[in-house]
Amino acid sequence: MVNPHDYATAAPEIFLAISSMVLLMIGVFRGNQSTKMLSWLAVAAFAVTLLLIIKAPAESAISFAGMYVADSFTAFVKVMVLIASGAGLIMSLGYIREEGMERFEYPVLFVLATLGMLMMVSANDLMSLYMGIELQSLALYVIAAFKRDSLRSTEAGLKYFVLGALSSGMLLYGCSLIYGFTGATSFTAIAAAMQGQEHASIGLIVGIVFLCAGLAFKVSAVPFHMWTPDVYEGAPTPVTAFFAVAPKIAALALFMRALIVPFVAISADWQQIVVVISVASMLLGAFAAIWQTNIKRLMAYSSIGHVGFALIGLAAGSAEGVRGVLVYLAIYVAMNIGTFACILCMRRKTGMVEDISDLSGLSKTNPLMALALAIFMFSMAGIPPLGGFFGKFYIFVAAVNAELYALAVIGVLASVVGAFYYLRIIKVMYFDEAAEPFESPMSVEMRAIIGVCSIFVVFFAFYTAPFIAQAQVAASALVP
Amino acid sequence: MILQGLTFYVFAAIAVAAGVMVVSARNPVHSVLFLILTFFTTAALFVLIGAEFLAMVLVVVYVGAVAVLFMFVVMMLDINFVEMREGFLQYMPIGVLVGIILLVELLMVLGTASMSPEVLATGTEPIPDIAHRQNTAAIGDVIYTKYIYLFQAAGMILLIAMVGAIVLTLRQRPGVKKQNIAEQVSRRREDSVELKKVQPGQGI
Amino acid sequence: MMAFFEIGLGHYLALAAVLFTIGIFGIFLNRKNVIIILMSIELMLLAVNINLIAFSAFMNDLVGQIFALFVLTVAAGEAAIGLAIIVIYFRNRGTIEVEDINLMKG
Amino acid sequence: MYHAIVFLPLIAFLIVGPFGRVLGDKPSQWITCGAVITSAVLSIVAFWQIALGGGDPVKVEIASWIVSGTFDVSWALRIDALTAVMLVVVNGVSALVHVYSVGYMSHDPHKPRFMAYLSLFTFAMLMLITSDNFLQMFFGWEGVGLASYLLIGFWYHKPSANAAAIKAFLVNRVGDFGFGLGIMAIFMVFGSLDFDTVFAAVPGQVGNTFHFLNWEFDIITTICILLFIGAMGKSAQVPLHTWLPDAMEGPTPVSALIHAATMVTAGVFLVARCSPMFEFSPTALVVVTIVGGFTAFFAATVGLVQNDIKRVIAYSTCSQLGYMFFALGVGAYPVAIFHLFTHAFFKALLFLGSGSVIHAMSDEQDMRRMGGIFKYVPQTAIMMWIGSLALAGLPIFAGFYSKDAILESAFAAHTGAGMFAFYAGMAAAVMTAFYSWRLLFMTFNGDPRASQEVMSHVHESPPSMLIPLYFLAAGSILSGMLFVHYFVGDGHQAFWGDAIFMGPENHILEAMHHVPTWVKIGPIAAGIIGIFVAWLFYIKRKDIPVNLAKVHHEVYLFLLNKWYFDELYDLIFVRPAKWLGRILWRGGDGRIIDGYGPDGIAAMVMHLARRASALQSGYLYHYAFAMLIGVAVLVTWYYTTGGGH
Amino acid sequence: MSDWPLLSLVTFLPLVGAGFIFLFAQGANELADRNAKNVALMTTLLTFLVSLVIWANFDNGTADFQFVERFAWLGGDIDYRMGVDGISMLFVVLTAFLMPICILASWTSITTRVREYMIAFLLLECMMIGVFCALDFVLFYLFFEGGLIPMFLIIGVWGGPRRVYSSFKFFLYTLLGSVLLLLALIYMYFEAGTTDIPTLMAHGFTAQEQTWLWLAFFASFAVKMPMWPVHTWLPDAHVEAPTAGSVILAGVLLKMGGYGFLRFSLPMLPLASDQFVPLVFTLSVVAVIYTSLVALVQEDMKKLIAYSSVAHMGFVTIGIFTFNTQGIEGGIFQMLSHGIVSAALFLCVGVIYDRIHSRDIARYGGLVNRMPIYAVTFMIFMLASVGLPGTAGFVGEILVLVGVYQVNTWVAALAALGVILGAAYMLWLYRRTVFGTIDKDDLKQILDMDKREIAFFAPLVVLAIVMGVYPGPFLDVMHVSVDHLIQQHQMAIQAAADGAGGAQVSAQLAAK
Repeated sequence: MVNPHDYATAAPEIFLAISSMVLLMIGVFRGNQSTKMLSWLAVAAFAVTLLLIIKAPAESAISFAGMYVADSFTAFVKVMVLIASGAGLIMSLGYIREEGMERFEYPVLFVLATLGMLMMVSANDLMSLYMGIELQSLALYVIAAFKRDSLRSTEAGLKYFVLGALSSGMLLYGCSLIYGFTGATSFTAIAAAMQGQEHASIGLIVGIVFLCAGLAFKVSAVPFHMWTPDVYEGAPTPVTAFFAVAPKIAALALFMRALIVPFVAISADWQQIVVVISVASMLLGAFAAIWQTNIKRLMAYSSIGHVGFALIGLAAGSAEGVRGVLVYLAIYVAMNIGTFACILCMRRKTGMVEDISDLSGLSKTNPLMALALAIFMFSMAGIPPLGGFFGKFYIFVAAVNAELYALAVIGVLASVVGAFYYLRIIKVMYFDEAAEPFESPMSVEMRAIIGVCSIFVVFFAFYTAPFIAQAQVAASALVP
Repeated sequence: MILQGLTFYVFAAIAVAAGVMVVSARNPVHSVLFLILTFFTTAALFVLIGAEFLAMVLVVVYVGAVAVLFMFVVMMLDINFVEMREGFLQYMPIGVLVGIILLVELLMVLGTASMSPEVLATGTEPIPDIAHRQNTAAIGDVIYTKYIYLFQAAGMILLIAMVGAIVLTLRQRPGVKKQNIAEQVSRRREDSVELKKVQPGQGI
Repeated sequence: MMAFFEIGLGHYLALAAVLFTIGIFGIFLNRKNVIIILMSIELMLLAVNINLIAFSAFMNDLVGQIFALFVLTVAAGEAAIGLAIIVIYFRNRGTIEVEDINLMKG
Repeated sequence: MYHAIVFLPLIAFLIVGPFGRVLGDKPSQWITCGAVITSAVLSIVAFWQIALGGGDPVKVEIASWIVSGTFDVSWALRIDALTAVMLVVVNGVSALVHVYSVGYMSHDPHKPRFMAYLSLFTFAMLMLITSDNFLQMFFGWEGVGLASYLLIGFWYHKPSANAAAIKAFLVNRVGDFGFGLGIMAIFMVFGSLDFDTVFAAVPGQVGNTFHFLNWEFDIITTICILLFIGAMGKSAQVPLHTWLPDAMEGPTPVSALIHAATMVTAGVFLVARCSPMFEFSPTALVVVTIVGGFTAFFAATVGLVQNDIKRVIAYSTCSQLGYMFFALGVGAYPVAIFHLFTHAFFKALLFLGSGSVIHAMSDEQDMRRMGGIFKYVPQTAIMMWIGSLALAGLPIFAGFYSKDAILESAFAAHTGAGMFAFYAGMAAAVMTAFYSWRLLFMTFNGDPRASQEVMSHVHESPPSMLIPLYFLAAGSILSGMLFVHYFVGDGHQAFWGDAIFMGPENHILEAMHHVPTWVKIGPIAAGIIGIFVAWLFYIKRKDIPVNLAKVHHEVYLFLLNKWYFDELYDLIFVRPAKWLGRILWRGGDGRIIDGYGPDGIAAMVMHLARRASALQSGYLYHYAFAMLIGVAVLVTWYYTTGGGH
Repeated sequence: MSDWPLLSLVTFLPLVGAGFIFLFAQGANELADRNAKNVALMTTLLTFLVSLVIWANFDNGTADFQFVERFAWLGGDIDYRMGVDGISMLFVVLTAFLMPICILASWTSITTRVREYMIAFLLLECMMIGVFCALDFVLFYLFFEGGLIPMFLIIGVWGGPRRVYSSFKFFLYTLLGSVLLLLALIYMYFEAGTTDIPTLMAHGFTAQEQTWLWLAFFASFAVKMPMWPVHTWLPDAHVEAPTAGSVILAGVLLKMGGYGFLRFSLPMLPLASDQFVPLVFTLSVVAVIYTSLVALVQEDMKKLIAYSSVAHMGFVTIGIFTFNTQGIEGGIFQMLSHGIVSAALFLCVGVIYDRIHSRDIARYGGLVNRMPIYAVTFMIFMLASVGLPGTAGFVGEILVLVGVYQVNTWVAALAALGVILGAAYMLWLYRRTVFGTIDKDDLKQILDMDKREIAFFAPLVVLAIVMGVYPGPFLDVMHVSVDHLIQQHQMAIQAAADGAGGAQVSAQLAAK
């Protein structure tokens, strides 16, 4: 019943799954000393997977009886996910060694989580959606609590787990209702069932609400965001960095597909949900971050805000909206990886520090790092000509074209409030007196990551066009 | 017909009551036991509706494994049974209110849940006649073929569960000697044998 | 009277809704013990399974049952991970009272 | 030649201004004096050619200035009879003052700067009088204002001088405000600022109205009054006169040049220049008459009681300017210019003479500390007598011709305003004579009231100061009788040419010869009465003024404090402006705009931010509850709205 | 010559300099600092030369955009387009002219982080010139907003004691305005399908659209101008910014608002511009009088000049919204002259600030005794600021007043009142600082301007006077473009009045 060609379409996932098991075996036999090697092997596996994705044929393919889809949209997103995961893993190297959590399961779990994300991205069925999410989430729960002797880390894992399980329950409940009211689980089949319907029945809408609640949790959109600050703060920093990017991309991609593909006919109905959580996320992300002193926590709120912006694109529901989200996410990835790489360099002799005030006078003690961080902050605030601006620009283009003016206005106002706390970090680095310098020199891979990310962000204006074109292709795969 | 209905009501009532007890029992051990009861009654309902295989899985997997695991952890962690603290009732009314609103709304959904013919027609995987093909067999027919993708994914999930549970809880105690195969295999002569020139008359 | 005993889809869905709500109540009204929360989640998943199976039966569609089967599988794995996390948390904190899981806030 | 007249002073300024300190005192003085004297000589030539010789008006285009759409203004020189007269006055007096300054400022460390300023002033004044359009006139207008500001504040270490300089500039700005609005109105109505174009178009606009500040106004009247406001500022007419007495803080040559002979007469010149416009607006002329008449009277009253020698002369100037204005107001433009002409000589003489006195008295200006120095400075005293006689308008002196003519023309106008001006002028004539001789008597006669030390230093001025006095004295005596024929007599048609326009109905120059005899001798009588009273008060019965001041203390104080104009302005303009500024700054900007704007919003954002982070309680059940609420709200939303449809 | 991408060159040349400093002037020693300064000076001078070349090759006879460059950029008809016309060209020159002066003015007063300072300034120059060259709305926005970053750092890093508050206020205030502009921009893109500025000018939005778009534009440009009541960031920013920062802020950044009105509001939204004239006039008049009164009581020199800037910018907005030649040309000229004059005034403050480290007016007095050259220089700019005829300040003011007089005499009269007040506070300032006797001990040792200071003041003095006496070369550049702008504006209004949907528009116009 399953045709061999199906396996070919899923080659990246299959490769990654096998890699994960191979890595696990190596780890089991070589012990914890092999963690570093395993990490690099995992990165290599990501790279190969990435190649497989790029080399795959461009046309859409739905396989495994409608469970799995591969098209240019999934390819675009998966590339981002893999880069984010790879960067996250590389950034972890130094940290896990220093913090005594160098265990070989760490890279393996990274790979498994990434596998889950790829599944999420490629999900074309409520069941594969659920399985993908769980595959990812279970791995993430463990990674969040990976520093098992740290109270904060375990508390983060616990909170993440409990709320994640609750959200899974909600999501499933929604899935069951959708299944019951449309008679199908495959997005394609649901879309066919919805064909010609102007409005959904109330039961289906309740199902969609629950589904959205579950997905909103994964992207940490308000009011399903509550776990985010605590988990970001508590989890080991490289894990937080990883959390802030890869799962978010995957979940947002899934969010888009799960709403747009099956329910395109009733987009007016679900649009309201997205608008509400988008507005709430933007506002909360902007406001709640202001008083934060812990930079990881601040980044949590920042990511909530960013998700709010990205959701504007989803609310638009158009190809432009999806394109906007993709562009936004790509820049978001670069900014966040860069920022977290900087945060990971905030190390003194006494250990890691994560207070914003620890950055005082960084521009004197470490001008290049300060410069990079300033670039990321300005970019996050959406100041041109940095990349962050283009993300926001394309999002707002979509919003205006979809005539979501109020949403756009709230969005820009929230971005101004948000600019405040980004500026505050710059202020601390540039205007304040120098504090004790961080340990130097930074490791080569950190410098490389920071350098690449800042170059990407700074010079985004120069290669925007091909990038946009690619995102356009990807978006049109989702919204014909 | 009546028997069927009666059975449903009885089991459903027990399931709900047991569910309430799960969340309200003071002793976590009791909670686990009530959870098991809920599973059992639900399994019965599954049988009633014709999903025999799932009923069995529920009993075997949930009662047999998950609930026991719960019990095990509850016992192991040796939690003292605390009384409800101050402030518990503070948010109670609004919490209950919101919950009840949600419940009412969910129940209202049921009113619309009459199956329209179109929806019935869209079923992708019709259940074969029970006389013709057993429920278990019917599931078996598709799960390794059509749903192989999900099946494999489920395998990965269980793998993660396993790896995760181990990596979190397994501790190497310093005092305990363990066999390290990798170390044994990689043992080389230089590591263990040291040649020393012994000067005559001095000893080592 | 006969209608009362006529068990339809709605009955199952109602049961599922009640169980689901009980599960939710269990999560946010619980102040005692994280394990209870885990059990509440199990209740919710059970409700979902009831939904799926009821739909499956009344639509005469096997997909629902298969979905439920996977839900069961995943739920088991989830429980394992959850309990593992609770165990290590307990090791660090010496308690799993919900009120005490409050190191990070603001 | 005309370029040279106007630009020689500028060149002198540009050389001496920046490089004066490098050049040294003497070269600076030589350069500036040389330039201005050359210019003066050339002016006389021009006067000879154009005014006396009846030559055609000359126009010299220099360059375009501001071009914007139809707004096209050039730098251009226009020399007609009126300009020629002014050229003689300005360059003549200026040259004399330049020379005088060499002596007067001999002890000052900043001689080059002073000379440069004088040259700058001369240039600006020349730009004003030779302008061919309103904007260039405005340039000169403000330029002389600037030079006046610089020169009043020349002794920058004196706070009072600085204050006076600012005051002069600001009060003039108020006038310029009107002038500026007038210029704009002219442009709007006529589409041009060139004199010829505008004046040619004036008859076409008579009786038309336009929208100004939401009311309909007669165009010509409005423009004229606006221009006149400018003239009031520059020529120190009530109520914009307050700066002139204070301007005496500057060095005395400045007072002579700027605040007596030339700059302050710019207003008169402006009105005369715009006679083609004023002639069509009887209303505006009435305003001019009344303001002029009132100022003549008012300034004379204040002059009665002032003790500062220069202030007395300053008020006298103010008063004389009033005369000129009401002459203009009754349509006797040539008469006004004639008085301007003669006044320039005798007033400059008086100022320079008083400067000589001050110089002699070691920079003492208070007449109460002078007295009895006639024998020490006889030449100066004689010059002062000549000037005063001319001022009082006694026969054969220049003032006699012009002042008489003014009063006669005012009477001859036979209008209400004219009669008012006439009587005010007569009263002022009495007072003028009185305070002039009061000044002379207090300064030169009686017992010395200065300290021994000062008295021991009293000495006659050097030749560089005296020679200009002689020239001016000659002018004070001769300018009247020599030129009366040309200015206001039968020769006036040929003399003025088209420079001054008098409507076909305007026969004032004719009519003034036919006034009753008492009107003709009135001014002389007034002068004699005034002199007599002064003699009585300050030579014969010195107790009378003291008693008068005691008995009519309020009146005395009222006059001494210049009718309380300064206090009034302080009360209604200066203080409220500062008060308002403070309110707007602290209250408006600080409390309201910032308080409710950026700072207020920031505080609100901060407050909300606290609330928002407080939501994050750290408790799992709160988090779960939030999720539940989210779902419940969304579901309820769909139930209540039916999904928005 | 004109085939060269001169505009890109002039825009990005500073960036090259900045990159050069960033890469090569490494190390924290004095040598690196000096090199950075030299490179910055060279770069800015070179940029200025290029801008002069542009001016030399500029054709005064056409209203078309000149030196146009176009490359594909973002796709979707958002391209990299550069071009200048008579309205924008002089601003490019102005910016390039002020920059070397700023660098020189910072030569000794900036002692910390010199390299970063120079880089920030060069970045800022790039952004500012870009604003005036951009012919694509998105590109414009990029430069418009991008300038915030270096300016924020300049105020924040090298500023005074309250620099944090000021820099944040500056940044967030202007950002708040600008984001609404961004939305308007996007809407226009959505409607017109392009962000090409000339195309947008010809697009013709409906009356209702124009109203909203105009308000969004206004939010941005009014803050940038700044107009009352959104001006309060300016005094704070000026007071705290280092001297050169103030110079640029007053000299160029404020002009962006006015330029925005001219480039966008007027031609693209003629109906709304017409409709909102009362609003603009009211705010401008209030600005002129209000801020003049406030300036009267300031104790801080920079604050006083900052408030005077607000008043002067009030003239600019008045002029722009007269829609006649004199008004608009006056507005532009006023911006140029203000760019010279107020920049020079801030430099004047900087000169004594460098010596005494105080901006308190009461702290000074009698400077003329020790600093005659300074006193003269200061006087010239003070007078130019007052709008004395024959100085740069006069031409703009009189043209604006002449222009507005034809439209609304009340506005003209009230604005002219501001001129009186302007004289009051400037003379008062001058008197308190320069005149009088020296009674503070440290002032007795104060030194007059040195050669470097004279060097950068000299061109400013010359310009301030030349622009007043012979403004022809500057005005000639504008004529054709301004006429074109006015024609377009009138045609648009006419078309709206004639058009089928224009019934209510014409009724509105008739009612006025």
